[in-house]
Amino acid sequence: MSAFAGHYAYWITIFLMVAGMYILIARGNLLKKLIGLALLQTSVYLLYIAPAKLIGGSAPIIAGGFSTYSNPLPHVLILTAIVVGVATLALGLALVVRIRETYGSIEEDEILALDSADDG
Amino acid sequence: MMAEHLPILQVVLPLAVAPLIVLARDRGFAWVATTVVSYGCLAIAIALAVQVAASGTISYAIGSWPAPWGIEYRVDALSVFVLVLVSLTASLVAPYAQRSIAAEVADDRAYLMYAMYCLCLAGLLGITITGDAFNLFVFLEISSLSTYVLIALGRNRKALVAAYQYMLMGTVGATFYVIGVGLLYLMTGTLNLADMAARLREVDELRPVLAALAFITVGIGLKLALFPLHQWLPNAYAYAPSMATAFIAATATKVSVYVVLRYYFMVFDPAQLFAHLPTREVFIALSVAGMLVASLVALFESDVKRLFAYSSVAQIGYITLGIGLDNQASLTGSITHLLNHGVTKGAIFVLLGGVALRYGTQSMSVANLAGLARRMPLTAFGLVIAGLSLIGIPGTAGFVSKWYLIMGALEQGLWWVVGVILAASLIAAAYVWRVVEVAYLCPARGEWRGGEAPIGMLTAALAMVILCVYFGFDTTFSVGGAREAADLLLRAQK
Amino acid sequence: MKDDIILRVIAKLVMPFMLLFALYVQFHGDLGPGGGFQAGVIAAAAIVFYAIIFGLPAGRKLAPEWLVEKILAVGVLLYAGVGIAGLFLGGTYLDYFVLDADPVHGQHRGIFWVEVGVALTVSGTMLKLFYMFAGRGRDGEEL
Amino acid sequence: MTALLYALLVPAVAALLIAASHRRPNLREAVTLASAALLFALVLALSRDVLDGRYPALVLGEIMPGLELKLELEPLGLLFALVASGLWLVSGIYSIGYMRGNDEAHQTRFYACFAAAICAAIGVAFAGNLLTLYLFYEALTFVTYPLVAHHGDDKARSGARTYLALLLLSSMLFLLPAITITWLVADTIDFTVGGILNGKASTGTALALAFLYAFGIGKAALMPIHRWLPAAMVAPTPVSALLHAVAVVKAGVFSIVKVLVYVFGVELGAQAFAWLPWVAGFTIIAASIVALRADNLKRRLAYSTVSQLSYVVLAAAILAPLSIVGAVLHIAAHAFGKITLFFAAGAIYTAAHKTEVSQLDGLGRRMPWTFAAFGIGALSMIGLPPAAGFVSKWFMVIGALEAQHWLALGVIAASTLLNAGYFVPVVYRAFLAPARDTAMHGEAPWTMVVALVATAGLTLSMFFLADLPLGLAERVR
Repeated sequence: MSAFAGHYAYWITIFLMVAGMYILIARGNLLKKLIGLALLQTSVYLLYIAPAKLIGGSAPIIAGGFSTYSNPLPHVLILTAIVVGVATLALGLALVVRIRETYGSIEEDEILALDSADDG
Repeated sequence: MMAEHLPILQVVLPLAVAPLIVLARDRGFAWVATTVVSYGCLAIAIALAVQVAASGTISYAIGSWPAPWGIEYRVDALSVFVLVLVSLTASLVAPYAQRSIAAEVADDRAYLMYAMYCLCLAGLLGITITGDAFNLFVFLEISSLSTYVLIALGRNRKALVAAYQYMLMGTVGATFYVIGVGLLYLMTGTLNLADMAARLREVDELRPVLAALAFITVGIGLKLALFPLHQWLPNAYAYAPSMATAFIAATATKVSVYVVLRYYFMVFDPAQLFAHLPTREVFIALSVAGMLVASLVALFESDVKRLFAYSSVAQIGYITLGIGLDNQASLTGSITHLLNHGVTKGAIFVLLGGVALRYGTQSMSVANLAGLARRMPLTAFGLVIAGLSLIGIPGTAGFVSKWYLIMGALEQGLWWVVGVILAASLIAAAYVWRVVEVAYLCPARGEWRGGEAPIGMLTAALAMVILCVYFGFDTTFSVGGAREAADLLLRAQK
Repeated sequence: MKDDIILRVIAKLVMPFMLLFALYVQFHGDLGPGGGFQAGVIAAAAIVFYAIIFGLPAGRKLAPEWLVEKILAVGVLLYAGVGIAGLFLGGTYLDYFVLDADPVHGQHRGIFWVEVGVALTVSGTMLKLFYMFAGRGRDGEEL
Repeated sequence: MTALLYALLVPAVAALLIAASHRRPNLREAVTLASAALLFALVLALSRDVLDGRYPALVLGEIMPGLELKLELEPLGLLFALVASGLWLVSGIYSIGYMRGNDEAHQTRFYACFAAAICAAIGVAFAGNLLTLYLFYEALTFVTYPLVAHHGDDKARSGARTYLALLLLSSMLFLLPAITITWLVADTIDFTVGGILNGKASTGTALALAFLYAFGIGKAALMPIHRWLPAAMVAPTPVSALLHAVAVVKAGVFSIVKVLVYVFGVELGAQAFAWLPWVAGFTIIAASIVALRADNLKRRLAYSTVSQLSYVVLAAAILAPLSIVGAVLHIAAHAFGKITLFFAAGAIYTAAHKTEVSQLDGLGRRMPWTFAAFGIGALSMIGLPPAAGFVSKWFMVIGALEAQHWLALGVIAASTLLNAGYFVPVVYRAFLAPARDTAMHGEAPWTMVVALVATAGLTLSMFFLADLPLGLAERVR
């Protein structure tokens, strides 16, 4: 298999990672930044999960008739990572909501303008 | 019977108290519980230090699953040093929290603040004590998430934006870290750090390992505010509630430095990796740039808390410089500076918290401090002493670490680095003196509610100030412990 | 939406099954896919569903916010408690082997209680998040 | 020898007591005087041991592995300590008159910092190694800062800023690296007879270290690091007296002599510091010329200090046995003379509110005691008998002759003329020029007059009774 097709999971991982980072950096909307952050985290899930799958392997629950199992550890890790991701996202959204309430905007440049107006 | 379980109790104690606080929803109880748990953690940390000194590294298998299959908690000379630093700061800040939180955080949310504080403490201690790469990530996120909340609880609305920005950067950092760990896991098939270190030496394909090194460095670099990844820090420190600032400034970045130390010296194989990448040079360059640039920014900053926040960035430069110089003296200096700067900066922010309380304002400009010496003489004097420690005047804690860093640079023959260290100290003298001059020589003005800081706050602050001086004269613990740790790191490197 | 008769009837019918399914997922976690995490989310979803159909005040009456917070805290404490129980029975933290004379049985017992803790925590967290966001109007006043 | 520690603690405790008794000025001043007397007695008691050849030492603790906080009293330090503690007593008496006479603010801070400065100076004098010396040296900078900035107005702040900036700049950029390098090269930083670098440092290293030390010890005010001294003139006069005669500048030249003799040793020092007489000589002449042109009396005295300090450096750098004696003696001689001059300047300011030399016409007849004392101080500065300055200059000249150091001889000769050039007119104007105004005032408050007469007396007596200082100075090697 070619380097591309054989490692398509990695390519997708890299694409998600870069896309997430790009959104995070390039967008001024606080909500869109969070979406970028979520994409970035998703890429990590894929990075862990994809190599754990053995072709032909079954779910790692011992039962008759199976000899190859997929590695369960990455799934557990990623479950934890997902929980962390959810918590981060929830917190981020909560912050955005509160920012919207106090500043009346979720555009970064407008918020910074309001802040410097405070100082001036 | 409990002596052998100290490593886990170190983390579980604050972790379990956080839900108790939520359950009770009572401010008074929350404060008592937080204080008790902080002192408990300190006691455990000291007990662990004694154990480690007596019998060497302690390994604790969670759930009786032996490493490398289960999660291992590992206490050695380095981690115990950081454990003591974190819990010491916590136990000094906790009693101080009562008045500070009462003044700065709405009553119905105060209990939340304490719960988050406990979680943050648990996370930081967990990062330090765990011997498992992924467990470390989880604790990193526990401490980070609670830190974001702590910052967002600040009164100024800018606190929200600061917390948001820190959250973005912190999460990117943590994600990068976990990507690095993922790559290492792919290459070695283990998550136990000690096991990983052994297996990494047998890995032939270096490229993924180099990528992992890069990801982990940048990721943790974000968390430790390594120049130029420090953008989140000034606002986060400036707008967080005083108690949160004091605690975070003294501990959070230090623990991240610890993670770097652990990975660089005890996981990666320097013979393989540092030969391929100019890691040391990069570290030295970034540290030097951070020391100079951040100090200069601090020199022209008008907000006091931001001024000292930038100073933190510069001081972190000292610490990472020691890593880059990579010899016994410089590492001793680095690790000592973790403690010394923690105590110093903790003292400064604790004192500023008292000032904020009495001046009734969150964002203080330097000019507003005019006449501080008349209004709050003890606070002002404490600021001077802590400031001297920040500069690195002999007889204070800051001097000791600076001495070792200079020795380290001299041993490497890097004369210009010595010059930079000293120049940065001079700039520090200039910005500290801006504050001192205003506090002592300018006539008082602006609003003031009268009196010194409340006695509880003042005691905590002065205890830290006294530590600043104490660690300048008696370095048995600070340098002694740091030296042990440095030896450990250098042994592991061989 | 509480005026829509179809939704109301369906909701009342479906809710018990949702909760039951949550329990199934919870207790089947020993044998197949499932566990406290999923169960907690499903249980929380049932309450959220109820609150969406019958309005937030009704939801708050069913599962008040203070209760949600307590559930959350109790869940964490349960988890930690299992770990500490291991300490007192002579093992290490989260050591399930010592929870029963028979180590395999001990594993079952340990994982069971831990999963209960997880379910409580997760459902509590989910509801807390829901209230946090649902409780805010466009201009920040509480609904 | 815990007496060393007591001597260090007396002024430190005094500073605390003074701060504590800020509501009761009389008690506060009593504390100052009592502790000054006690300290002087303690140091005097210690001198017997030193004269007998026993050098008391005390290790206070180990700061870092191998780096101790160590006190050791040797003849040079004893002389400095004697001067500092003795003049603390006198200047304490003087300050009471000055501070009350001028109705100064922040008097408690003044007395407390004064005591702290003496504590730091005693620490410098007793330092048994470079680290201890550095510790107290820096402490001295910081505790004198509030004294310099005493008035708190813009002028005082900017002067104090220059003071602090230059002293810190020099000590951090040069002195600290010098100490670390010494520690790396010699493996010890203890002051040892014969030097510790001898045989360990290469010529290049020694030369580099010599530069670092000479300019790192900014308190010695070698050009171009002398700017802090005139800048510090914004301080009240007793402070100027303290800075320029007793604690600060003396700590500077003391450190230089100490480093020369006990770190480099005579042989290595002679090589490494061969360039120093040139710099010192230039400083002497240049500062004297500036002093000649200065109309402000305190500024004139400040530049005179710069030049006089370089005498000590010059004599020490020649490193001939007798010139070292001269250098050591000059530390004491200049202290007595210069403090008299500053006291007189302060008395003039308090009584007549005059600050410029050109305003002094005829003042001598109204303030005879003050100007008589000023005259004696000036004699000492010029180096004429029967004043202390003559004794030290005598040894310097003999030492320079012995070493055949013609540069030094030339500089001393030229500067003596210049000194006369800027001091004689002051005395001349005061006594012989006709008075310009008719303001009616007499002498300054009596405590001030007593103090300045006492220091003038000391200046004279050091000429007639030079045994003790000479005995100590001859033991320095």
